[in-house]
Amino acid sequence: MSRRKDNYETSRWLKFKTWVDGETDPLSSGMDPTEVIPESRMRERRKDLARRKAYDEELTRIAAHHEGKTEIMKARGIRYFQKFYKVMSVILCLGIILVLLWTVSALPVTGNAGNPANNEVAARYIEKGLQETGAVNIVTGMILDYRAFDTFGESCVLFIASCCVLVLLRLDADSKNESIKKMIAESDDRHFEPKDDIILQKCACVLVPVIMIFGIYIVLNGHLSPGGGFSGGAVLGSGLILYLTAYGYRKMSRLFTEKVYRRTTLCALTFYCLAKSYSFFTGANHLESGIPLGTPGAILSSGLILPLNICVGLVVACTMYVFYTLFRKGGM
Amino acid sequence: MSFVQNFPFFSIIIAMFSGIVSSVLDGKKARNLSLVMIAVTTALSAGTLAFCLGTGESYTFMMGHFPAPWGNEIRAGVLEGVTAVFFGVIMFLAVIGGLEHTAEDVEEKKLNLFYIMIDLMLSSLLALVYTNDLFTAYVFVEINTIAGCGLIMIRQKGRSMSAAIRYMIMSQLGSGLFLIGLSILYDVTGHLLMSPAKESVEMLVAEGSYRLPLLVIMAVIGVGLAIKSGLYPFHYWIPDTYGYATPTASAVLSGLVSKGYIFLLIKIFYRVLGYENLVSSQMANVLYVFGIVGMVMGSLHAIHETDTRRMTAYSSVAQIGYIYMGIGLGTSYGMVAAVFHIFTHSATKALLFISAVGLYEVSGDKKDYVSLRGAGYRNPLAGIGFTVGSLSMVGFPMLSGFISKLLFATSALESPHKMLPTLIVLAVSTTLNAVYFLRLVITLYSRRRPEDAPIPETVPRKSWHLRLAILCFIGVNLVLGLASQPIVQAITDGLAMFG
Amino acid sequence: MRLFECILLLCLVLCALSVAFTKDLLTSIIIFMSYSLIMCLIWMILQSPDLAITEAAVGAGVTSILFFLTLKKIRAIRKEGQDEQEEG
Amino acid sequence: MLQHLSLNIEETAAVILFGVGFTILLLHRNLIKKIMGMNVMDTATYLFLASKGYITGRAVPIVVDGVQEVEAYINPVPSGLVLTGIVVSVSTTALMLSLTIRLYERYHSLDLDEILIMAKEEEQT
Repeated sequence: MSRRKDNYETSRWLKFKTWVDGETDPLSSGMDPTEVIPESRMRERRKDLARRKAYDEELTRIAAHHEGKTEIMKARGIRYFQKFYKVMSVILCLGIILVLLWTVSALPVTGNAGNPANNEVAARYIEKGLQETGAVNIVTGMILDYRAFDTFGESCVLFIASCCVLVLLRLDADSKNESIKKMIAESDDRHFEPKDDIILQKCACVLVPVIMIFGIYIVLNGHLSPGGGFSGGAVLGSGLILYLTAYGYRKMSRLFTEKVYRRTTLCALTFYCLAKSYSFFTGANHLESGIPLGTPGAILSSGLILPLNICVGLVVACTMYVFYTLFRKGGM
Repeated sequence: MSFVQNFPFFSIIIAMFSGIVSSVLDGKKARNLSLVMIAVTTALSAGTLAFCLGTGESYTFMMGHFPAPWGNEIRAGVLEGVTAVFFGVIMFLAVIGGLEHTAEDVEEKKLNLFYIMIDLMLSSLLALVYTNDLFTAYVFVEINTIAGCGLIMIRQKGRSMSAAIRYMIMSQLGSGLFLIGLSILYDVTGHLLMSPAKESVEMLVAEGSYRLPLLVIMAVIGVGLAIKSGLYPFHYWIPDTYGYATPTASAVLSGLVSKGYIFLLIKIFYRVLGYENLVSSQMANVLYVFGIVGMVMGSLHAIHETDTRRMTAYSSVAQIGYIYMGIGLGTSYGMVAAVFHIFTHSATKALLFISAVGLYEVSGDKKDYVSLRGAGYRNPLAGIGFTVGSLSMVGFPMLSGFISKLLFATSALESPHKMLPTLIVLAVSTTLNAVYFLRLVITLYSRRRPEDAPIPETVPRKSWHLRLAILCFIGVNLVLGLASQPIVQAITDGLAMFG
Repeated sequence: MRLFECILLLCLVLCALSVAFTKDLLTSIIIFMSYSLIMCLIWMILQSPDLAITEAAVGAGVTSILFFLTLKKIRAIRKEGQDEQEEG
Repeated sequence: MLQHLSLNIEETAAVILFGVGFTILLLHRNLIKKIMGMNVMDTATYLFLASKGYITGRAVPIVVDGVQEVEAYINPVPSGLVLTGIVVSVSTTALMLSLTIRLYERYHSLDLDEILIMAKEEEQT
């Protein structure tokens, strides 16, 4: 017995367990000297706990002071409630899973060609998609032509989400309000990371052009090969983010400012909106749209799909980059 | 195809487009654009309504070059037209009524973002009303949710931000359930458009196959949208959300957003799953029970509240309970009553939130009963507005609430099993409503006592916007109360077109 | 191929559960990232390369970056709070 | 039932993931975990949807060599829907994360219950 106990101190299981519990960090060998020294980490944790405890006591004290016993009961109630939470969560999880599993057992088998989902709708997309939309990639043809209204709604979702993030995180750089100035100073977290890191810069030097070209390729070939505006835009956005982390805001601001962002998004979304409105309008009123579809397989083909992909790509790339800068320092 | 038939499509696109353009405008221009846009879309919806009333039937509109099972579609009929006009009017008045407060609560440079959210909110509401495609509905539900979250947290106060994240969490739970219901539905029917999906559902029901999945679909979609609209056991986010947002946002959220989801739910029940299947599978009874519990519990919570805005929010929970009770009655009369109550509630609740603003202004921005004592004398018009709203909620004759209660009662008589509980609960709930609303109204018109804390002297704002909005809201309430016959007729016709 | 898919799906469930149970946020973000990558492989097996590309770029890329940034922000705020406490 | 589930392993996994994600989103106290749970739930739904389009032995829906028989390709509809869904979920994730940052700045806590209590107290003082 005692031997086993001795071993347990150094066993892999304990290490694994402490790692899972978040008490130690397996990567603690000096990647980030300020962050992961276990001592400081533990201190931080203890302080956090102490703060929380103090807060709890404070809460009870205030409660006792103001309202007497009922508030203490309430605080105690919250604690009971949290225990109740754990039990509830397991029950709820199992309940949902069981009900849905029961449902799944009554659903048609995956991969069967005779399933109700594989009906005339999919058949028409496959059989006539190439002639009707001009896109070799049937999925792209479907989302940008047959079901374009959904996709337009989707880019609006992205647009409005970026507006909401702007509301929350944007800090006005030329504001005269002192508190906002302080917030700007606080939110600049660049001094937590190495400046002008030579390894990062050299890597970025090689990688950024490749990433950008890959992104542009995905966007432009959206109708010919897997991909399209959204995935390509995300790749482009991550290229921009890499450039920014390597070279800093000053270099980036030569290329990309808030004005550029606003104008790009506005132009792309406006074009998207107008183009799709035109095609909806002509479609519903049974008019000829007069947009040539070109030879399938060529890069300049499939009517509006290519310009729309470019628009979506631009919007997505800008939005992703803007998310990053807003999260980092609340502005561009 | 006549040109008028394009109007629903135009109204959605115009709303979206003005949202997109607003991103480069400054606050004032964005505001004006938004107001113009709401007026134009309301006019377009009115045109659609007139057209549908003229021809007496509904029509579908292809979004693109491909017909029904392949491309997207929207659909317009009498009920859609009425709802769209109504939503437009309420939105316009809510924006007008809260103009000053919006300008105060929102940072100046972010004002245009607020109006972007209003624009996109309206476009998504219109799309939810007109849509004939389930996946389009999902996408626009998401736009609606995100815009709603934006409207709540634009005030940037701690309480409103914690309310926003709570709202977001609950809404995401709802969307997740809705989407998985949609996936199962797609799996068993193979269609996403409502009309072909309904055909397949009918076929499946006739064959008796996939009975369990259909039941789960109903449950999951129903629960998902019920969470989003705040039915009783899922109502925890409502008081914070409505209580701490800026007035326009409170009015829009309580009056329109939750109603948009309920409208979508009714549409899905009628146009996809089949209302008679809902009734035969007992799901209607479940909704009925939840509705009844919500009616009583919401009112009880409201009586406990001392903060009047939270009280109004809790009364929303009770009113949502009314609507679900109407859906759960299982008769077409019950459904007419539920749809009419949607209109009643959104007009009345928006009136209450907007006129309450006028009362808080003259009470030093305090929201408890003591501070509001005598506020009805200090700001007479807001006092009258609030009184009218309260009386309407209680069910005073001539006002809209009376008509909807009457409709609920008469429709309860049609269904023998549910007659007694419905009538009892209606009576109990009306009494409870009267307790808390009339208490507040009496407080508003009682003399201040000498021991009350003095009110900080505030210069009463000469805002004609607020007055105009309150007057118009009172007008809408009276119209709903006095000229209810054509509206009820239109709802009945519209529901018949759904089938 | 079927076996491989089964293993991947099992890994997916394990990842989701460990996201729920790990205490350290950084660890759980990394696990979440691997969840996205596994999802990407599954979509490749399900013959949807469009989804695979999007998931790799968005789920494993952008979403994870946003999570990391949030964590970083939170640590920066926490550190500032500590400095103030030590000074005071 | 079990045999049927073993034929439907994708759906089975998706449903389990959905349950796990739903529970994390509803009942975990840490906000960042909640957001991850939301993502897990969303991707689970997408997995469910995408597996509906899969047909054994058929290829990616990209027209190769002019072959346009239905028997050659899988169902393209679910892929398109999922593509739309992924965008929605990344947007909501970004929004919720930014809300989390703002709330942490104000209350120095990631625990939603604590945040709500503190917000209530802040309002009262």
